[in-house]
Amino acid sequence: MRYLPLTPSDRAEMLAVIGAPSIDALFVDVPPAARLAGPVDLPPHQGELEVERAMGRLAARNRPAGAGPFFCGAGAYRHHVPASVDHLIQRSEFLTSYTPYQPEIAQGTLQALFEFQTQVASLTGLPVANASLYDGSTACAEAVMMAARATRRSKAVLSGGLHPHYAEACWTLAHTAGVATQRLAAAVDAEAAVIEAIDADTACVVVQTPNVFGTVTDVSAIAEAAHAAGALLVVVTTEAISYGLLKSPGEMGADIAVAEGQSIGNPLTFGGPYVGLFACREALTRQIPGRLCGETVDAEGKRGFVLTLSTREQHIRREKATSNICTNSGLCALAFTIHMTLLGEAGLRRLAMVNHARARLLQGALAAVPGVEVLTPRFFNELAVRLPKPAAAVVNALAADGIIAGVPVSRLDPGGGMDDVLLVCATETTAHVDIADFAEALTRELAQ
Amino acid sequence: MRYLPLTPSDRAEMLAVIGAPSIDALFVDVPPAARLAGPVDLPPHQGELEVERAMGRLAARNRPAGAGPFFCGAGAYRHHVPASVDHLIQRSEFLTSYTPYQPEIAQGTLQALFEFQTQVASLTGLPVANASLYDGSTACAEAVMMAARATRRSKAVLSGGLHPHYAEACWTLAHTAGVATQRLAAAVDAEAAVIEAIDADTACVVVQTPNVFGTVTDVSAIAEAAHAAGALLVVVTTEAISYGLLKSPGEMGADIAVAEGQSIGNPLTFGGPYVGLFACREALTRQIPGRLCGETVDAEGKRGFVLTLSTREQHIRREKATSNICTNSGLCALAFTIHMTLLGEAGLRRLAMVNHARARLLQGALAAVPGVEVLTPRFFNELAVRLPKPAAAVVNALAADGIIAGVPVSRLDPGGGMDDVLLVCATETTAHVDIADFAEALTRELAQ
Amino acid sequence: MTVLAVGRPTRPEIEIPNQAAPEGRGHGLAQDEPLIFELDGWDKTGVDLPEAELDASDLGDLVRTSMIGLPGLSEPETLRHYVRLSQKNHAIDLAMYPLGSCTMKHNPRLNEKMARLPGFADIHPLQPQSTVQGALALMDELAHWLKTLTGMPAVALSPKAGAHGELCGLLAIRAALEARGDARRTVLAPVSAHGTNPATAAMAGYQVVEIAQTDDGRVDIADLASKLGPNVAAVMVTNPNTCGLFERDVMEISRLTHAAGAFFYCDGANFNAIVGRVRPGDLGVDAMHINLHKTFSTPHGGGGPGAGPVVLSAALAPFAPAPWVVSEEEGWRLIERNEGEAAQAFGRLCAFHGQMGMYVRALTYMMSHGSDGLRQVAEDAVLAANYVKARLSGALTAAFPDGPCMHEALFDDTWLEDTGISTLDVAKALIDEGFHPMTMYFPLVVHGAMLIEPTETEPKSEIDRFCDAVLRLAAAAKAGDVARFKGAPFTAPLRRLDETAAARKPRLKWTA
Amino acid sequence: MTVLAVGRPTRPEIEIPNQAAPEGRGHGLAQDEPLIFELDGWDKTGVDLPEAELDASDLGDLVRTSMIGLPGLSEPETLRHYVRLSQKNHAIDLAMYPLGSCTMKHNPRLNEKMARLPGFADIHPLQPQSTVQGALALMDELAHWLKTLTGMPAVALSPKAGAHGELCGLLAIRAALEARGDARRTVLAPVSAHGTNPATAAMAGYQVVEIAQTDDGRVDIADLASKLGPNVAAVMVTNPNTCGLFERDVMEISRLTHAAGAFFYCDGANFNAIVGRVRPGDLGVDAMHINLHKTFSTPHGGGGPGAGPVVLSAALAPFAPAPWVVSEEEGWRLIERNEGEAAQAFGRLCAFHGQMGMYVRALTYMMSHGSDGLRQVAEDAVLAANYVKARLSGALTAAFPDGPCMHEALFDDTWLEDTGISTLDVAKALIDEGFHPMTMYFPLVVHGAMLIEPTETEPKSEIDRFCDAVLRLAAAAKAGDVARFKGAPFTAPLRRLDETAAARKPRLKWTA
Ligand SMILES: Cc1ncc(COP(=O)(O)O)c(C=O)c1O
Ligand SMILES: Cc1ncc(COP(=O)(O)O)c(C=O)c1O
Repeated sequence: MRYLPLTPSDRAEMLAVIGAPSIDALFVDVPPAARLAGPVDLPPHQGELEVERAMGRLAARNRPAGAGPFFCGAGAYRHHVPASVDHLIQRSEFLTSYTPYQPEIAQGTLQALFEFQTQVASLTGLPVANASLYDGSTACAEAVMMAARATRRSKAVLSGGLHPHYAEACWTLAHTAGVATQRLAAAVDAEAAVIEAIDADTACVVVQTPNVFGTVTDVSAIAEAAHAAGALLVVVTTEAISYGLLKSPGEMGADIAVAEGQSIGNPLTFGGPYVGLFACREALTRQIPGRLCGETVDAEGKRGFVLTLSTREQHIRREKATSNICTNSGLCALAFTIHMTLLGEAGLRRLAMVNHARARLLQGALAAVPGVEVLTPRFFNELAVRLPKPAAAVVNALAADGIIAGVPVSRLDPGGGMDDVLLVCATETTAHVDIADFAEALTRELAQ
Repeated sequence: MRYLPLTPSDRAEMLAVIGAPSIDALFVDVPPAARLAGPVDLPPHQGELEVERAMGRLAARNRPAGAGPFFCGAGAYRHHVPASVDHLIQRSEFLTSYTPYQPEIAQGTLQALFEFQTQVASLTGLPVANASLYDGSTACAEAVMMAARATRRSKAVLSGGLHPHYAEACWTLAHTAGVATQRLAAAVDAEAAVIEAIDADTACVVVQTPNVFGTVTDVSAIAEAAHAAGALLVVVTTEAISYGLLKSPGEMGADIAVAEGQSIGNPLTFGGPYVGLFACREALTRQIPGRLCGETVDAEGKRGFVLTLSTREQHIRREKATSNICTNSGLCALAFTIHMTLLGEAGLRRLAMVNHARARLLQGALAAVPGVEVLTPRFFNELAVRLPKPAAAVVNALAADGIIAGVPVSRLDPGGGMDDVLLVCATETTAHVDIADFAEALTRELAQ
Repeated sequence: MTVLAVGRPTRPEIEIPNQAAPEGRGHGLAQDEPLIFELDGWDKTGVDLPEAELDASDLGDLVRTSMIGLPGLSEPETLRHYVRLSQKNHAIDLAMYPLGSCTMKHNPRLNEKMARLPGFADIHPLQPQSTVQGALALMDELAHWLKTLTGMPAVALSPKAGAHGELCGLLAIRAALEARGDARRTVLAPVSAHGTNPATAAMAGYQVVEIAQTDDGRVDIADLASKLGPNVAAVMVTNPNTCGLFERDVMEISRLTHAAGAFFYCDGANFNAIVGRVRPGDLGVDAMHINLHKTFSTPHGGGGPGAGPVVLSAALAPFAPAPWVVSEEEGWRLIERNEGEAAQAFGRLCAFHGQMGMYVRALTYMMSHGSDGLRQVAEDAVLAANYVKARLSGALTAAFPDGPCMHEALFDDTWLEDTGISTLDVAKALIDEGFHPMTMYFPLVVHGAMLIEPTETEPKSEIDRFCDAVLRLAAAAKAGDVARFKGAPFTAPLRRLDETAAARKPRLKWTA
Repeated sequence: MTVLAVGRPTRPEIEIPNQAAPEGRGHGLAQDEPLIFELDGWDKTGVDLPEAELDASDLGDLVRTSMIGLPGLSEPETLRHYVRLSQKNHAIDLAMYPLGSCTMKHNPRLNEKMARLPGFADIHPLQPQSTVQGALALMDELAHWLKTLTGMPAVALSPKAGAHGELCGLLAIRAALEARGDARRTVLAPVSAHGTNPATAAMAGYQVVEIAQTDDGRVDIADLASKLGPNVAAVMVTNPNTCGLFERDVMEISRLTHAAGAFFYCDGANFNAIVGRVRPGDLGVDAMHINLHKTFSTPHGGGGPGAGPVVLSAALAPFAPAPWVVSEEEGWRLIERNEGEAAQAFGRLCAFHGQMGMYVRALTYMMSHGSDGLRQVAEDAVLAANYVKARLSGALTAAFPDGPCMHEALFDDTWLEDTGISTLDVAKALIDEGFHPMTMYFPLVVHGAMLIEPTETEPKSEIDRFCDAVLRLAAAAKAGDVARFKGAPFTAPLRRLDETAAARKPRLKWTA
């Protein structure tokens, strides 16, 4: 087997040193009844060529986003990732290293994490950021838990504009810990209803902007209302590119900002691995879940970086830890940081503007399709449209024509009575011709 | 422009330090008539996404060998290259370094070249090998020139089994230097005619095995005849995998062995870049063209490697150099060495055997097709078959059916009167079903 | 001296006079590399983008006008920056990385290549299921392998790492108990458990009670029996455990657990030791996470991403969270919502369908090894660890000298007594020998723990080189060469780092 | 002291007592790595292959029975071996690589990605042309860019590197002369020419006569005029020349050359300095090779592969070697044989159609830059070189201080007089500063030449860091700190290597 370097004679020599008669002798502690006599019922080993062919056949049964017009967003976005990003994260030294427990020989990973934290803090407009969580949805759930800990309150108000999957992930984590989640009714402009839900039990208000329907909201008033009630404001963003155009959570008064960082540096990959961004006010630092990288000096006084404040973490604090997270999204965070470094402020701003412009073109094209109503008043790069037919059926019909038309709301939030609403998204990868083809196909489909 | 780091203010500062009023002032030496006022008539710069799309469109207009049944050989072979090979040669330190002129900071490249030379010497059964030439055909031409220098004779006998492109490359280089090339008539078993062509003017005999028709020959008798006449024997191999099964050139008395190394570690890439292997007897060492890497010690006595015997080379010897070659095929040689290291003796032997077996299966399947005559008596992984129709037409017809049937001899050697002969090749990448599909389609085509 | 509770020093004990920094930043092939924020990139970019066709006037004052504060670098500068940084890391690809409990094995590049096929990397989690049949088939196939290897009837794929898997398992247990109206509040776990176990139990709303350990490093069955009761929801045991030992009495553990009406959660982080040789399903396990980034070789990437699928017993299967895949006549179908066949699901763990990128890599790895190769994995991993234990036991003190260990060998710091040298010092000195140190100060059950996991992908020559280095250090320690340890590392990109200073006044981002 | 003819020492001048090798092979992140032949791989393999379905009994004693002698390693061992080796290399991706005449610029990773698309990497040179229309279109497009940028009517793509391109050009000239029955035997070239120029001329059957150089580093026109005559086939001039200077009188050179019935071959290795600003076709050039691996950024890969297309004037175009591509109504057609429209072709340079892999990369690079970006390339490259010249001229001695240079700055060793320090010593000392040395001892026309080419992809900060380092060394040299130079490098993976010993008793392969 090509990955196993020990030869039969190595094995014999090693057994001799150990003083064991056989490999079986090393497994004596296994109850005899549980010792498998031979291989389990799975195919035997295969060469690279054979495996590559089998995987290639599976891959060929999927329709890549890049194969034609494509308009899905709703929490995962197709962007162009520069080739150098993927090249760099495949370097052995980044790819095949562990969490940087020995900082003297992990400065590469640590310095990159310190850069990541600084970038995330700048983007969110908040002073402190951690070294990543699994994804945006788990970051959101962790934010709710942190708010509950920090405020010692036990209710979270979830805006009806929050991505339904995020709301479900919050509920799942919160309810077991006795934190109630009050999920407001889904609506394109759901944020308007948030303030009235805040009460004296409220640990935090969770608001997404751009929200799941694409609506961009200034949450300053919500922040004020939350703070007045002693609650924290958690601002969620699923499309990190929007930071390049929109007011940051911090500027609008957020206490905690969480985001899905996939858009920057990371491919779609059917939903994962992604990277959760997590930032907050300084006072909350010691409540932060997950790893933090900090600056220090070595014995010669040279600057260096280490994992720090680890007394928050499970390996030191065990059941009192701020979270159980251990392995997080290091390499995705690195991809984020490299792509962000390539973009820089100028590049990110321009990229965001191109996204916005393409979405406006898409809006214009769809608005012109008979029977289509654009629902989202102010959007970044995605918006909701109402169709005269169930959206899921339209999506399926267009998929047969080679056009992936977007995400039907029904797929996210079945009970919502929004079966005719479709979420569509445009990015810098959306060509003008894609938009034209989509509008044409949609016109045809709706005419039937 | 994303690859150009200087900013306008950098440029201004630099001009100030130089004391030049403008960039134009740095181009004063260019005759005014030749100074272009603006950009040439070509499109302006484009982003990665746009370029990637344009290149993707071009790539999509080619039919990759891996897309279906594929039987071309004739000097370039489709083999499976392990993923780790391509990963390693893309490491910055290998990919973006120059010829190792400063050995203290190029030991990576140099040690790999030393390993390459040792592997090539082992494979060819000869004591000395160089650090690569451009490809098999230029290596062959260089061998002829070296033989002429070494023997001070001016005729090369080229077997009719030598790949026609190789023969043409030899002629091109040799005739300008006053070395005549006597190209014998093409025939499946052309080696039989070589010995009688040797005379007192003969600097070398060039024989290919497996030859361009796939025929494998024991060239020992030719070696004896050549040596008896004071000539050298050059043995050519276009399929390096065959070294894993067949007697080596050195064992059969070759003075010089040259080969195309593409099969090991390198993709087809429409004919290049490839890697020329070049090995010879020790007495010819100082006549070798191209780079040589040698072992030495550093100032502390530690082993290290350097480019050596450079007094053979153009940068020292100029018009008296053994060749004009400078840049060669370093990275392809590295790919060769890494793949060869993965294979090892056991892997190469097995790989060769699988290739041979698949070709025998192909032979069997084609022999059963009505009207097809197998011409090659003993082959490694390719063979010539005679069809009842012009081979080029059959190839074109099958291509339209998605089967790349092989190389018509007419494409290589138009005047040869072998328009009905087809060269077919099978490797480890040829599946049984490919062979069956081919035989079936050929049967159908020939029946028309 | 500043030390953590576990006795681990956190700042260098030697003080080296603050030397003048060398002029220039480079020497030989090494470069001191500033942060991107110090590289003068305030008006650069490394991307070329088209002009936007329209502006953002429609957004009014929703638009950010303040400076964000992001430096940009041209592509050559960016590449160089991160290549230079990368060279300051140790990696499996450089030398043995015997970090116990982490299973730092070879990461085949074929897996990386497969994960990058556009058919896997460029598909959206919410595009129509008819357009991702290959992806669903792959998830189904991965599930089949995991179920067969563990002998368990179900698997929840979506957890994003081991700890997330633990949470998934405990939430399934909680849901199963609630479904039968049984609100238990306690989880039992041994002291040797990984920190994620108690942390997860707490997150899942449980109180953690510790189970004692026997002198031979296993669960104390009597203690377990005495603590089991109607309030115990689950027993969490790692097997092979974090001392690198197989829980000999695992059948008894599961029997007692089940008899008490509790569930048996097995931490499967160490599955590498038994894959292909032992099926946890045969041991009475109800739930077990599998770190695909350990046993199935998806790369650790300097701290993730991982993936932590959880295999489940029939009793727990109905409570598994969506999404999962079913194979039907018309093709594969993804069950995404907690309704219909998923009506009892305990909730949702994350936004989409888990770590597809890791699934591709893990399945590629599994298919490459096959049933025979995976069995060999366990055998070679165990062989290598016992070999290390045998070679080092003369000089070091094995924590549990009797009987074989599984995939890792645990030593304590008894052998360092009176030397003035700590486990941390030994770890740092190993860096000067060219190796990544073993895991230190974990598990907590032995003093100054050194946990060495060579894995099956180390050649004997490298294991020998490692053992030789440790033995050299042991001799030096016994000879009183304290400076070699206290000053270590001498040859790494940096000398020993001051963790106390970092924590005392945290600087968590760059500021101008 | 052993020196080459050009005055370059080839063995270390200091003798360091042979120290005992350190125990172990690693320290920190560095490993002393043995050869694969020393890694105990005589019965291993890193590939898994199926059983062959049939044997080789049909081949009788054509089969090799002797041992070949190839070690094999498992994949983890192979990966580790070459990753370790790689870290002993300098690279553009690590730091400035100012190797004059070599144009070590940034290599975009997009180019690598495009070259690996199966539609380019997995196509056979002899599959039906109807199945490779995209590849032919790409060659045609590349040809279009090269012709437009040079203002020349034709291009031969197939030469595999610069030297091969020179051969192509001279053979075309030879064929053109022969076609008019004019058998000329001489080629004129300046002393400063790269070694490949005379070597190529000799290979093409010509005698080389040197042209003198003026004090300001250009071709001596009077000398050229005096040597031109009916026996001169071609004048080979590099422009910008190897002293980094533009040949001011290039129009006169071409006029005189043509007047004498000869052809003007221009070595285009330095095209980077003028791309987009000057078209060689406007200067009267008849043939010029373009190193795609210099100006157009295909990576050097530690010594190739490169690609050396040759642009040709109308007079030479008919003699270009096949293959080339023509665009016709039905699509693109590859002319592969020397018949029909290629009947006058001088022959064939290599087996197939040249370096497709490099064509993809170069065209990707060109399209990325566009006409505006390519012009900026030349401007920034020239700016950077003049900046280096300006910054260093105070301390070093510029070989041609008057007027601007083009893309590289040439210094001689006058400034080292009486220091006992050589150009080689300075080069090695630069390694200790973290840089790859400049080109040394080339061109031959100045003593102890140091040729510095920063290229346009170096940020100003890196150029400054380099200049600072050189100035530091200059100060040290003047201060008499000879040890810093003679012992250098101190910080590289190895100390200075003994080239004399290597050449005296060549060991060109490993032996047991
Ligand atoms: C025994 C054990 N359990 C659980 C975990 C947590 O796994 P993860 O890091 O994937 O969350 C680890 C990881 O180090 C471990 O070693
Ligand atoms: C001026 C000059 N001419 C010719 C060459 C030869 O080019 P190549 O190495 O591509 O054969 C070089 C390469 O170093 C050069 O610098």
